[in-house]
Amino acid sequence: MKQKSISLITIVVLFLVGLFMPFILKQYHLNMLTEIIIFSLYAVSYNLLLGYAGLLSFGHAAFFGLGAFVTAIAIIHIPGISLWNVILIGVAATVVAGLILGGLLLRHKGSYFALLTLAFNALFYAVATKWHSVTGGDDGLSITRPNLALGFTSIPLSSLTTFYYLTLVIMGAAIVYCWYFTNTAMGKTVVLMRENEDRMKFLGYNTNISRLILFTFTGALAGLAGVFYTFHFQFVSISAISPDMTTAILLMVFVGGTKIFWGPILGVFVYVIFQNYLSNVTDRWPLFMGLIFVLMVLYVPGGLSGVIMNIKQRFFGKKNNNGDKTAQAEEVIS
Amino acid sequence: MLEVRDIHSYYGKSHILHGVSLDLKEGEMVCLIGRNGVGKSTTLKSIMGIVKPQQGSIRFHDQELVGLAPYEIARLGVGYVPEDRRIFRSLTVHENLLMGIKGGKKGSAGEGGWTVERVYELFPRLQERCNNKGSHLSGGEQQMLTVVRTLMGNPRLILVDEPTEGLAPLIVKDVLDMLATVRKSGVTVLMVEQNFKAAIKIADRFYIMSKGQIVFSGNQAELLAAEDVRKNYLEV
Amino acid sequence: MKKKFVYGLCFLTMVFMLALPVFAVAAEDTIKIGVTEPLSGTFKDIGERYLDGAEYAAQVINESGGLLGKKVEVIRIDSELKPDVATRKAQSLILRDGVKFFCGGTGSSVGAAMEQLAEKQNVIMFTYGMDAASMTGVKCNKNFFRPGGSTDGRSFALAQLIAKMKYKKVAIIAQDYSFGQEALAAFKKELAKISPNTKIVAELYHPAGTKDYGPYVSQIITAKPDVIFTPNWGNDLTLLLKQGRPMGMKQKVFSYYINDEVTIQALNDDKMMIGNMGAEIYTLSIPTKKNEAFVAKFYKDKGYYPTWLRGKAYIATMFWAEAVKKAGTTDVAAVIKAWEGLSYDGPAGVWTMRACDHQAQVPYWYTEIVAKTKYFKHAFEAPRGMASAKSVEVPCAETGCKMK
Amino acid sequence: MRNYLHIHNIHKDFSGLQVLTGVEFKVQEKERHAVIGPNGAGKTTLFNIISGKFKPSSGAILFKGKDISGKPPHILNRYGLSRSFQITNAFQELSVFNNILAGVRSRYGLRYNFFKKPNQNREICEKVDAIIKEVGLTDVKDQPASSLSYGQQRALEIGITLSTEPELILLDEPTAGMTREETNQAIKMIDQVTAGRTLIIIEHDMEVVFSLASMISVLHYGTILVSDTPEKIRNDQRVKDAYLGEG
Amino acid sequence: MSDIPVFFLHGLAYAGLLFLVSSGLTLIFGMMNVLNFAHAAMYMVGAYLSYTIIMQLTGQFWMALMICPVILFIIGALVERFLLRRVHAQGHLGELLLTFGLAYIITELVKWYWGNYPLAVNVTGFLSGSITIFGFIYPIYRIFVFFSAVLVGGIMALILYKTRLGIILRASVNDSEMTNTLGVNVPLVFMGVFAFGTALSGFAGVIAGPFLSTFPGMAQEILIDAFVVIVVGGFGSLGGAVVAALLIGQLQSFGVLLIPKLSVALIYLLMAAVLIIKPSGLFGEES
Repeated sequence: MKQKSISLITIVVLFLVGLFMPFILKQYHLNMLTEIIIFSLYAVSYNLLLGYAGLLSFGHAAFFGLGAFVTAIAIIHIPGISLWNVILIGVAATVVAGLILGGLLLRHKGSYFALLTLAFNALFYAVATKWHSVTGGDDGLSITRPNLALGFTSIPLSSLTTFYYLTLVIMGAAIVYCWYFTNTAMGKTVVLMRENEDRMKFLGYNTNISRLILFTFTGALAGLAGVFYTFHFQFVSISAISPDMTTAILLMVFVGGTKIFWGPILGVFVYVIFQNYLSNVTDRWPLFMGLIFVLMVLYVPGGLSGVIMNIKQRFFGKKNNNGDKTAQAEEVIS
Repeated sequence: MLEVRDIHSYYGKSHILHGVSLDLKEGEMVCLIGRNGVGKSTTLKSIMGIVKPQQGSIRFHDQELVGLAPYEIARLGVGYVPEDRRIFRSLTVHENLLMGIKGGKKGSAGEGGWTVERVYELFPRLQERCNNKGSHLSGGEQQMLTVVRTLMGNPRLILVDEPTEGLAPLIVKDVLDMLATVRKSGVTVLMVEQNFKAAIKIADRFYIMSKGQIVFSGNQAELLAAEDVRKNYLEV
Repeated sequence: MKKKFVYGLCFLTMVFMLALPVFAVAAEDTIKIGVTEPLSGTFKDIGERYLDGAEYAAQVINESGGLLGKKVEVIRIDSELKPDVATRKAQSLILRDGVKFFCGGTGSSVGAAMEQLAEKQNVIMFTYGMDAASMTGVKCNKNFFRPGGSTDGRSFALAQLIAKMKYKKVAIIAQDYSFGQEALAAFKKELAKISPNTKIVAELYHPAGTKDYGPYVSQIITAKPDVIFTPNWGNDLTLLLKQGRPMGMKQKVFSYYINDEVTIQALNDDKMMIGNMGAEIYTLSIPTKKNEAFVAKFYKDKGYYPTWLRGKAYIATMFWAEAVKKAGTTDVAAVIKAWEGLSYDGPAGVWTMRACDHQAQVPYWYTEIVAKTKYFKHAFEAPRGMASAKSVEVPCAETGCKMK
Repeated sequence: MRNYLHIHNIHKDFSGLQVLTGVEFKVQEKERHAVIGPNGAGKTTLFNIISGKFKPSSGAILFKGKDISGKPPHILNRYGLSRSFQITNAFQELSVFNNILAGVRSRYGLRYNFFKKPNQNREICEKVDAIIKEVGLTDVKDQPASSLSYGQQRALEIGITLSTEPELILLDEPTAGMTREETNQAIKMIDQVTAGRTLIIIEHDMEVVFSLASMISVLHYGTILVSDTPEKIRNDQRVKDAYLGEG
Repeated sequence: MSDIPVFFLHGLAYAGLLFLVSSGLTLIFGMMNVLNFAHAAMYMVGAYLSYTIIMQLTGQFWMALMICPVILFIIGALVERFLLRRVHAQGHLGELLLTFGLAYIITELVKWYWGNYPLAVNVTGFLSGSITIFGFIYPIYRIFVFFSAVLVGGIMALILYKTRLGIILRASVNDSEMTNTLGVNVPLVFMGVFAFGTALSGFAGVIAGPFLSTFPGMAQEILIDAFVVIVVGGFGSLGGAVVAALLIGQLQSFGVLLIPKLSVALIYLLMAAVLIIKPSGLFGEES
């Protein structure tokens, strides 16, 4: 109970801090923060798949990009469409794609699953590139954000600040829900399946359906992030659906750490900021990216959040005779 | 030739062997018996280096085995026949046999060692099926193949884990006959067996295990005499 | 307790990260121009050559006392050839440093995104290398300028050349994306108009980055054309020639960027190149006094030649500087106004910025690849005349541009 | 009397290798039925078929008159079957509480819910605690399964099996590898926790078998040698031969 | 359509190249269950090395064909021994991420050392010529690409099915622990497999140089195609890779001729179709 109220307070405080950001930050930083919030949802959704369910997908950008493209296409082809309907259509499209792809690919596991998701991501990318009349192909599509209809009034979203608030509320709510989700029956089921799928079957769980539901759910969340990505840039290009976008999220989640819920969010912060600065400093940033990757796999497989947890444990931790591993696993589970 | 002294082995966190010690002399056939889950297979795996004992020593011809990799132990002349007939399923019978030959030495055949020809001579059934895939063999044939595959490396000691498990009575006899043949050729045998009646006929000495420890050691007569031991650890 | 700490740390990190750039040293008063090019990845070499031209222009301006008394400062932006990356970085520069001018030459997708951004943020974006006609056509806006060529102009110039040389059968092949399609469409349109007897015997589209041109080359050979027209560039041009020539594709190739020294070097076989022709807005061999002076000075300063990419970026940046000079201020609206209708007489002839679509009206210089030139050891271009700006002009009404 | 569970002529072969060759026996409701037999006789394979892990090559399993052979495990579990494993098959990184919770909430239909938190349902939590108490793990309920002693792990295994409140329980060598003392405790515990339910048990330890079972079937080389009461089995010569070998 | 045989030849040549690139990848995937993202980067190293050897040092194409695989063999062995083996305990995720990071590093190092320009690797003599088949001029090098693939495939099949080494390899895949107890140094075998797979990528790189071009994007371009070959052919199946490469080669060639509008998506459509009909790929074993 105590834990619960602390979490609640933290969320409220973070939200209030978020509300004040436009008064504190310059436009430039607010812009970056908006992007970070959007990518945070994308990363959190990916981590539900990777960290919680143990499914290594190389095709998450297919959902992100689908959400992004459907948004742009809907706004362009359905005049006067409301913001809510755009979001609805974007998410619905990813749900359908998730069910189809999941049905097709989830029959495989491990590195074969990874390979297949990559190949299908490439397929989506090829379609987006080729289907010029709908997706704009290489040129991409550009849009203007629809107004935010609230029944009694309609707020234009053209200014960064109003859009920031919308992002904060919707992406924030989605992220908070994801956090809540990890404690729900389904959230726990997913972790238990990763631990011991065989036993779950004998306890009355249909593990195939569970995995499909989770795959679709995380796809839909990525799609939602994609919708906001398009809103944010007011532009969508094939890079949103390219395997590079999966690479990016993989890097963010991995750098942040997959073992802890907020790990990927930390990863997004570090990545977005790091990339912005690193690419100003050196043209050889892919080399550094690769080095970070390899060194982390070798020496810090728990990611930055893992390091922080370890330091915390060492200096502030209660005596814990079960060792780090258990503590971290329980963090994911509890 | 083999001295096992007070080994302790673990599977993950569970402590399986609580100080097992046993000895084998050159040319002996020794049988390790006991109920399920008492650590018989683990003992063999510890000798072979598949499970690393965390304590104790295993000496083979005065060479310490603890800490060596299985292939190094194999090269010293120890053969291992696992319990669940782990033949290479996608290899043919002939290829399975070739796998047994160590380091490409086509055979120390000159000194009466095992060669493919000799195996086929002794076990014509394998020759008949030499081009079949391993997975197409019957249980008995698979078991035979597992044993002779190990023999192809001309080991001085073989560790055999439940060779008759799950085999029909007739085939059990074949397999035991074969082990007797092997033993006659001068190879020392350490065998794990549940089939008490079968074991008592062919082995020289017996160790009975219970809960990760040796609880009895003796020859045929001693074992038959020790009614209470049998009652406690083996029978209905 | 645990969670509280964790969130607290998360928050602190966030604040710290966001605060970091605040401490960045504010630069002195300069006119900043952001050059958006791929400076990493596969197209790094193209981006770097464009950047080199733009930086040289800034150097020349600064040597002669700067622009409006201020120094021009080039800010390099690695677009990674991704529109979202380019716009994100550009947006940062706009919001943080107040940068008002951007340019770039690589990637029509990056261009389209930058064009949008320019309008939304009210800054100026100009391009010297993104040639898709639609950028100053249906997609045009007042904040976007093209002091450079377009697919329309190039295709018109080459169609006129082919008509003039009286070829009767042409095979055309292009990359299957908007740039390639626009290029072929314009070529066919012009050819049908000026030389109705010339037949298109093969029309092929291939994915950008095709590895095996065999199947395409075979279709070209079967069609038995007199010449081949292609807007392909980079590796797509190299491979077409490299794989096509040994298969008996002997025809002259008319291409947009035939004078790319890197393509010629990548082939490393002059025979495959000699005789091919192209049309460019700037080439090293333009036989004018102004160009000769420019080339000589550049060579003296840098130790190498200002080949096409460098030259185009240089001239376009100089043109922009003229507009700023004319406006007398860096105010965006004033510069837009000043640039409209402005002419610049540079190394590549007179360029005039048309007000209706912000497309510069420029002459196209024909070149042919010959075995020996004074510039390189390998085969390189020789001048073969010029198509005047007037002759390739697309009337304002036909561009599809509706400038607000 | 209607047969509660009827294993009818089950055959199973693995790529040509015959493991079960016509297994036939019946279990009545509330019966405690032990399946014994020498190693390799096919006991675990039989278990895997009854619990849905494998499909039989032929034959039928009638549970309350309905053929359930070849149904996936999660469906069988919902019919009221639950099995334990020979090697402890728990969620090693999770606490004892969460291990048991997994089954209990499945019983309560809280499997895929996106909104409800299972550990905030009082009824479920009480049920979990009750099961933990039954198997005697209350003291260690917050410890991860991997840190338990061997005996405790086996108890947890039974606890997980019970957690879906099955009416038919299949126990695969519940006391394998336990010390004598642990075994005696386990017998007592199993006796208590399965009271009023139907039980099928595979066991080597004859003490366990005779103290728990009301019926015994002897599986030998893939068929049932004999199926009878413990007294009769104890004196059956065929059974003695099967156990001591006949080579 | 008198030119159909020529299109068939094009299909063969491209299939040859695809097989050369994917054979090493399949080998490593099939034997070690490691999806090697760095494979294409190694292929790039092979191509750039061959530039140095052919254009700068010796002028001998054959020399590059012999030396490059050896150098890559050594690189592969080092990578396996000092990097891959250390993350093996982390499971697939660790291995995938490691090779993924390596791909970044290697690609960037290559660009750093050799520059960001496309480089020309030319063959001279016999291989640079053309012959006339079916009334068409056809470059000998394309035929050479196909026959190198046949040769590599043949040698691999010979090793796998006719030598003791092959028996050991197949046995290690079946049951590495058992193989170990029979006296085979299994870790060394896996190191060898990885090194050999890497050497194959280097060989492919040398062959690809004069056919395609040696340029900074070459790794990226080929990787997905090679992955599709594996997916279509089936999990780690060498025979599957042969068939898949031939299928995709012909599909590309005739696809361009018959349905040009779809040519870019054809191989993905093939992949999707195969996955729907047979999820484990054409020659993959059911999992």
